[in-house]
Amino acid sequence: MEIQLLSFGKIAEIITVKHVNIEGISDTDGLKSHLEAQFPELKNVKYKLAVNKLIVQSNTSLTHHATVAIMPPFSGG
Amino acid sequence: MEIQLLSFGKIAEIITVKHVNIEGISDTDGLKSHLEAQFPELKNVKYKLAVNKLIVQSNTSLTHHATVAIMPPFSGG
Amino acid sequence: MSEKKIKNIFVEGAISPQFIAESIAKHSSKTEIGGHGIFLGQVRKDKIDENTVAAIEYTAFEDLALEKMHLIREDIFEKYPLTCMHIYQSLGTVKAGEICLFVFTSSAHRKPAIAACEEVVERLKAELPIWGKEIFEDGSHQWKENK
Amino acid sequence: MSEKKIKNIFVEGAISPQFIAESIAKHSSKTEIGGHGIFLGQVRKDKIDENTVAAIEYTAFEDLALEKMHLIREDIFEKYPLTCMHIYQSLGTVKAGEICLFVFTSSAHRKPAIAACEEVVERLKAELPIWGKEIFEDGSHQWKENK
Repeated sequence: MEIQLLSFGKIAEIITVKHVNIEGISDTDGLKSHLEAQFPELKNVKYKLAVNKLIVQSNTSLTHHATVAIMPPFSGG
Repeated sequence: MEIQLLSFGKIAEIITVKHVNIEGISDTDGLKSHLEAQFPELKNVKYKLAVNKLIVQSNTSLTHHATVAIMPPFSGG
Repeated sequence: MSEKKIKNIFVEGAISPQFIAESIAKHSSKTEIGGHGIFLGQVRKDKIDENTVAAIEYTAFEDLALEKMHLIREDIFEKYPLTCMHIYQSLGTVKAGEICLFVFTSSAHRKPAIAACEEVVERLKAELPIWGKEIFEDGSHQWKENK
Repeated sequence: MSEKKIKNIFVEGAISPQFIAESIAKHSSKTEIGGHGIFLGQVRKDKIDENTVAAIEYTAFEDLALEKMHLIREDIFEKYPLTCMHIYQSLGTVKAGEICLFVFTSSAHRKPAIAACEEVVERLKAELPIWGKEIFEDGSHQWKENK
């Protein structure tokens, strides 16, 4: 299935693609492993995911065309 | 001896004189009694004294020409 | 939470002292207010090794940030008896010495205005998906981290 | 702040938003500042029985107030790592809706700026010999009491 990616801050410099096609992956833990394999630098960054604008606290299932935001620590203000 | 008086806030409406001559009075407790006798309304007001710009915490002796400020509760800001 | 109630907080570039003055002036007709708490964030010209911060470039996940801010706003209005609350966060480039955050809370009495202002600043920094990129004078950059 | 230079804090009449804007703008050259805490006191149009506050008229024992403020300033600079602190208190008449107190503290980081601002406001209200006379719309008055 296809996942839309939104990358922010430092992570926007690591993950430059806007979507990924993942086969056999159905949740955020799977997506994280997939992204960390494809973009090894991601392993050195603390980040959170938001699925369809909801911040993910634990492993969350993904559906086709879900939008996943990959967010390093916030530094507004 | 002569004492200069500075009255502030509500107390400036009660004590309108700028100085008092006190004979046989040598400290702030004596001055308070004297003023409360002369201006009975003063008894209904909470107030502090400052002698020569030093706020008085306990009975303090007075010297000729001392300046005594009579201050109701502060309400700045 | 209804969509129409979500207020924007983002402004492009620095927040000018003039804008702050106009915000303050607008409150003179709200005569039930006795105290305003204001926090202003200003971009520091930090020196890191041999390099100096010239500006911070802010980006945000705007939709999520505004939804989060809306929830914070509701929490704060429930917790404190405020008359009003205004929040402005810069996006884009803000030069060293310029204002990037303006939090403005007003109440009949000083304590809720001051406490609410502080709490909004803390929650905004911790919970809103906003990122600051420190741009150095030589053109290099690093990503800001909040303490 | 070890030298004995006593700064004035009193201004005649209301503090204008424009004055506040100018104070803020002056800090853009102090690029070590990261956060400003500001408190503004505004005169409330309180209703007491059938009467409405039109203005507050402030008087002070100015010499003693400035000496006290100087001590508070020294304490606060000792306690918090501040870049600067500015205090303005109105004397004379300030109409309902106008600003009568402006406390402005700046630091490299937000927490000392915010904490110092709050502490200055509390101490100023408790310790400075200043009195507010609430003038009602019918011309009568009562003396304000701080809570």
